[in-house]
Amino acid sequence: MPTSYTELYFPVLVQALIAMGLAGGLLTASYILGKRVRNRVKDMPYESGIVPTGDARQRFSVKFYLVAMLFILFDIEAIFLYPWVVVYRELKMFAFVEMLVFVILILSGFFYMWKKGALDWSGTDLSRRRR
Amino acid sequence: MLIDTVLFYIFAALVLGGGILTITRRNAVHSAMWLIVSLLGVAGLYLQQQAEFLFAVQIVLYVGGIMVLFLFVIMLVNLDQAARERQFNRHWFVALVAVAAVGAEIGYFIYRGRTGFHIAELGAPIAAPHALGNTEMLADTLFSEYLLPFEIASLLLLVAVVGAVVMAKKRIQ
Amino acid sequence: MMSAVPVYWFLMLSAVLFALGVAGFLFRRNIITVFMSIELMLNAVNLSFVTFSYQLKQVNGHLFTFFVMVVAAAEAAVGLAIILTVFKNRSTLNIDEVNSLKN
Amino acid sequence: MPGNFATASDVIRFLPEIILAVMGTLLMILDPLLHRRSSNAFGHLSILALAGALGGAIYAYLNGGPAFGGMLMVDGFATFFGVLVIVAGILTILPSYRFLARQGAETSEYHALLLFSVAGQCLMVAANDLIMVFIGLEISSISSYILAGYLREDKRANEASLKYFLLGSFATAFFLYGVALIYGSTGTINLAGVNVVLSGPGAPSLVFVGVAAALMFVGLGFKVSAAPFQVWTPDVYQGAPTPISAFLSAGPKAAAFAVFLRIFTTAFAPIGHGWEPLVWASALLSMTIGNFAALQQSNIKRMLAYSSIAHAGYVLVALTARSEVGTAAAMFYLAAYAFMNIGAFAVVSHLSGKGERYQNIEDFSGLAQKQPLAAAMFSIFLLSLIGVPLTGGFFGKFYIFKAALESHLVWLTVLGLLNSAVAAYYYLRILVMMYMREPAEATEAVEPLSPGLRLALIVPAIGTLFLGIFPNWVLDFAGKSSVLLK
Amino acid sequence: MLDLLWLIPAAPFASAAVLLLVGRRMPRKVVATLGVVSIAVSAIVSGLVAIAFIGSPPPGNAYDQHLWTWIAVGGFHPGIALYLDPLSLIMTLVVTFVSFLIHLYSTEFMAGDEGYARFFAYMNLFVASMVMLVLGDNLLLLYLGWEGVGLCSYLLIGFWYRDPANGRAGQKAFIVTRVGDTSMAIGLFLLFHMLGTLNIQELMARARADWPVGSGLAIAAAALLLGGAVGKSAQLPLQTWLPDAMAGPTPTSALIHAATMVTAGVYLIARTHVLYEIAPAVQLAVAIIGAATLLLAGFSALVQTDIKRVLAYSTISQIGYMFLALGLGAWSAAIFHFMTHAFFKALLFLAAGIVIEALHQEHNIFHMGGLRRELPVAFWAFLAGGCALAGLPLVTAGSYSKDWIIASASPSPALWAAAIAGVLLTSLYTFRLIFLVFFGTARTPVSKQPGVAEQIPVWVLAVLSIVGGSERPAYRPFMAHLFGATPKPPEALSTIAAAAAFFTGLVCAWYFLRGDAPATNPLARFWYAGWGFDWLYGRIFVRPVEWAARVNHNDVIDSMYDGLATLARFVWRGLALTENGKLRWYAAAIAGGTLIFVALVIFL
Repeated sequence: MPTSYTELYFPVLVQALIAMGLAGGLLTASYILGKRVRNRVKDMPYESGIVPTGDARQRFSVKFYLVAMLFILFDIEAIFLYPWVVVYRELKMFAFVEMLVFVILILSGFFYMWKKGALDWSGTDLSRRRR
Repeated sequence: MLIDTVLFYIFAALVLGGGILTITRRNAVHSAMWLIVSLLGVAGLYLQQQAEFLFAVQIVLYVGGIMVLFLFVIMLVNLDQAARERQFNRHWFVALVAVAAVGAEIGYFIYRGRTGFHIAELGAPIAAPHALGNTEMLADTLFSEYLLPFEIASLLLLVAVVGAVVMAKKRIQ
Repeated sequence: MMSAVPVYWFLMLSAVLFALGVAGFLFRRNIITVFMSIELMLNAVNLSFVTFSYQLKQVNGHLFTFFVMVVAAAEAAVGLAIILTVFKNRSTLNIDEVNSLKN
Repeated sequence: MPGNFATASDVIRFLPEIILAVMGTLLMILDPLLHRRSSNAFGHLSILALAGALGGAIYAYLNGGPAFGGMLMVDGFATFFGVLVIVAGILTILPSYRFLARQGAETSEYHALLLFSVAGQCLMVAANDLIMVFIGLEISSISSYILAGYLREDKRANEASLKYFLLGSFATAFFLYGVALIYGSTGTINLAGVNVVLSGPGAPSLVFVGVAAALMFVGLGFKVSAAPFQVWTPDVYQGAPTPISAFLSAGPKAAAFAVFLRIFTTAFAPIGHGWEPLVWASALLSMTIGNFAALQQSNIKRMLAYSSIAHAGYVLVALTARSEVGTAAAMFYLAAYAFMNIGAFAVVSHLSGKGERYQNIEDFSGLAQKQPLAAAMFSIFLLSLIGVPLTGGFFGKFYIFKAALESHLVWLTVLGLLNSAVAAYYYLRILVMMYMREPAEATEAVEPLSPGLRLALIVPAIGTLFLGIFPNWVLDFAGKSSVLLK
Repeated sequence: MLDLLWLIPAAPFASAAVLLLVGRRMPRKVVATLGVVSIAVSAIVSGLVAIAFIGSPPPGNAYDQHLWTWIAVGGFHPGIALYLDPLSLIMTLVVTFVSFLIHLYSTEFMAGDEGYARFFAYMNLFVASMVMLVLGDNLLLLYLGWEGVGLCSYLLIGFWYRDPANGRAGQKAFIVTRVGDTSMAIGLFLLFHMLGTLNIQELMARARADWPVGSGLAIAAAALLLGGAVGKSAQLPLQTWLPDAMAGPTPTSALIHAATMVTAGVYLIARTHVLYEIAPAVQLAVAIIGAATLLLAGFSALVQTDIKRVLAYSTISQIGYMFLALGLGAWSAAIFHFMTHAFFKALLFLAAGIVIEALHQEHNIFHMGGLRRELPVAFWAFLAGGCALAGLPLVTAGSYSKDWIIASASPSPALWAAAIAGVLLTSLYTFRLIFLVFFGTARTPVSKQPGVAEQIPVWVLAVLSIVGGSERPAYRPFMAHLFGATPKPPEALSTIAAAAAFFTGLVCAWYFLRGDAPATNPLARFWYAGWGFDWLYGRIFVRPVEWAARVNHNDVIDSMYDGLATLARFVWRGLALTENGKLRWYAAAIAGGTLIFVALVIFL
């Protein structure tokens, strides 16, 4: 039985350190060993070998952003669910109602985004279709 | 005990190094990467102070959520242009002095007031066994005392959703 | 069970991190990096909270930190959306070029 | 045990926030489902929601007391400010109908965000725990950030939103640092708890709590635009849609002041002598900077922003008094200020035209000839802002300076009076424009007063005059509530 | 009958509100009727009230009408209440009556003006505020009236806004009086704070009971109130706004800037005379300010070329007399002079208005002349008013009131001499004006004769200017009760000296100040040739006068206000720099502010 937090999580730490060390080591190695060429072509975005045309800004689409937003939404919900699970056995109905209210609110946010066309990748968003 | 101290130094180095590099790297992507390093360091310090739930949240929400959002945005805007820009303002020196003053002030103050932190006997001690961690206690408190903030947090998220959509969606004519 | 590391080291670290955030805010040009500096500041605050909470043997500080994180997420979502809009309208993220409102 | 944390009475005391949140969510969901033709319906709905919240707030007051295990405190103070922010919300919506239609903007999200923002402010004013203060503040602020940039094609609005957001988050970080220090030194974030620890034996050193108070002052001072944290105000007020500028100057400001008063006069009361110099200095700075910067300002929204800074200074004078009379004076003043300032902004919004072209003081030339009603109402607001007797502004100032004198702040009073003398100059300039100039381009092009706008002008005018002629009722209530605060 | 008191401010106020809101759409006849009738109601009611008051004086010789309680919080409950005693009765009577005449006059004078309704609205509002100022029983109402008259004055000076100079004059008036107002507001707060009540009568009673003679608080309060009075009444050093205020329409000048508003300062000091009695130093200052102002303004009036500016300086000078009287403790004399001055100065302005109107808005007295036959109404009115102003002994009201003041000054030789010199100056500039305008050759043709609405007020005022002084025997005991001390009876020496000064001035004016070439006149040539009197005169008299006039006319004090404005602009520019739109600077300001705040806490 470990006696302190440090001991408890020591294995985790070791693993994390190994992972980081490995990644860092590899990167450093490639940095040291690899040849560094800096020119325009090298700095260009890689588009499957095709020469990029136009300004990067033209490919700008906020849908990516909205999806990331959705991700955050559910991320937070998941995080709240974790402690909820811990106490659910104790609180039963009460906790259920609490979480229900929370989830309904979160879901209405999701519904809103969905209806606003955040998940619509067909090229036209809802608002346009409606017009 | 020694290992605690050593770990503290390691994490502190991560936090500070990451922080410094965040605010000094030219490239926004690099800045974000170093910010992640710094956040991980902070997460480590959380763990060291028995806040494993926060440790998880820090990694899942902060690193995995917020920083992803940052990186998305950096990718969406014109990276080349952003990278080419001179990152520092001419007045950086003034700012640096001001910041050093703030730091010195806060540092001095904490140093002076360090004895002030030992009136700790007010709160209920964390009596939970180590193995359990304090997540259960935290959950208990969250769903009783902090019930209202918890529910209200969903409202906050709604605001964020509406706000992000309003700002980011295309204009309907 | 008390950590061997004195409390105020944590607090000092937090203070320095906060100062770093302020510094970043004050002399970065890229709006996104400026925003990242705010995240540094928030993390400094969180670190203080956790330290105090540990010290006081309470979970209130942890919960506060937790809510700070949730709020930070909401703030980031909205803030980055605002930054995107600014970028769309002005094609720049240089903080010094966003100064059309003035005396 | 769970029963202790969400009883029926808790829910009743939380009624206004529930109504606002539910209606806001409803508006949000309805948006994609309804047709654009019904854009006015959203306005009606949100006024309905606010009216419901108003009723809810009063009902909650009648069943007042602490809620949710001491997270909230529904007392006279909370109700006073709750009603104030709700009314500010209604008065913001009234001129928004025409404004949004003219700018061709969507209405549903606007109103949803407004409702959320008001809900956040209601939380702030009732909060009895720093975490509720923080979350309420953030709900209110994040909605405000968006609302400030709601016209997202407009570069000025973008910029206002960005500045407000970045600086707001910056200031919030300071506030949080202050909260952390309070937590560290007292072991609690409950306001009553903090008070107990600070006034009990073995209280932490003044330096420690003082620094925490100073840092929290930064965050709150930012929200109420008190110097030296006022820098954002003119830019944001100028760039934001005019009804939103009105809202910012009334709702969030009043709510932040409510928090200010509650924290500093309850939790931090035992260390009053420690923070008094800060508030003193900030009050003086705000008044001076606000009034002098407004003197030559030609953009009316900026001018009103500076005036808003100056008025924050006056309220801080009341806070410096550190007495119940001072608190009551601040409450009364904020109520009067909400009316007169929203009214003034409503006139500005009426005149500004499409794309908010007309924002200069010269654009008001000859308004009295074209629309005597608008000009007359604007005059009432301006006279009240000056502090001419028979208007709410006069009594507000009078009470504040009375309270300051009772606390022996003679110098601050004298300087405040000198300041309000300076202020009269720039308000009167607008009066001169309206009554002593020939109509100009803007006034020639001004559209007829819509019913909503008419209401948006007349209601605040009646409010302003009511507070000036029959201040008794409100003062009474404020006086009683300021005692309950303890 | 006394119950009707509230109607005196209410009638003009209601009329003003109606005119402001819908006046634009009303026909002129209705506007004029409304404007004049409302004031007539006030005047009649104040007449009735006066009869009732004098006929059966209420207990304590004062009547308090409580309308409603304004606020009641924590043992503090000022009401909207009117207070009538001999002082406010006299003021109210004069204000409403003179206002009525001037309103009547304005119906014709302003007939061609497009802002007809606006004009009457402002004027009515002014009367309502002035009456409120006079009748208010507490400091709040007094302050309400004080601000109200200031606002109306400001609006009316800038009434003809097409000319930007007029707007500037209005702003100047506003700024300069604001300096005084602020001082007064601080004074009122001080009184309220120290004595704990807003009721003026109670305040005075408590001041007398609590403060010993010469106590610092009394001196401070009295001095601060004096600041307000000096600003409103255009006394040294805040006198510069009044001549510029002549940019407003002439009825405005007559009503606000001659007869009523500018004497509000006199009223304020008379109302709070208890304070000055326990602060003798300040009372002396009042006398000195009065004496200095009456001389300085008299000199200035001598060299003015604009007819209204002559009268404006004359007003300053006459209010200087009132201040002198106040400073000497001759409260009744000051109020008496206020009354007679209201009559004759209003008369002079109205007559000047007729002249200006007749000569196509000509203001320069050197372009006038010979109007004696062309405009007989104006001439006789001017003669009556001028004689009263200069104090033609035994006949005119002005001489009675002025003699009283001079007699009160006799204990102090310097002030007495100043008062006598003032009479000489007054006589000089008055007759210079009359001779230049009405005698000699006509330089501008007369295009319009006054109509009935203009003539009636002029005749009524002319009669009052002559016989108004005979009320003194009745007036004195009436006021004596109020102020306690009985004033000195007129002395032979003062009367004779004043009379001598008057005639000297008259003669000198005839010989030296009648034209631009005094040498053409035989007596002057004789003096010049034979006795070198002209040289002497030039040395002793003209040069100093010219110097004083020049110094004052070049606006030494005025430039001080310009300096203030420049300072404000400078501060503004500095502040504008901080709002440079750069987010970084804003953040730096916030961080810097935090730094300073935290430092304050740590190191303080």
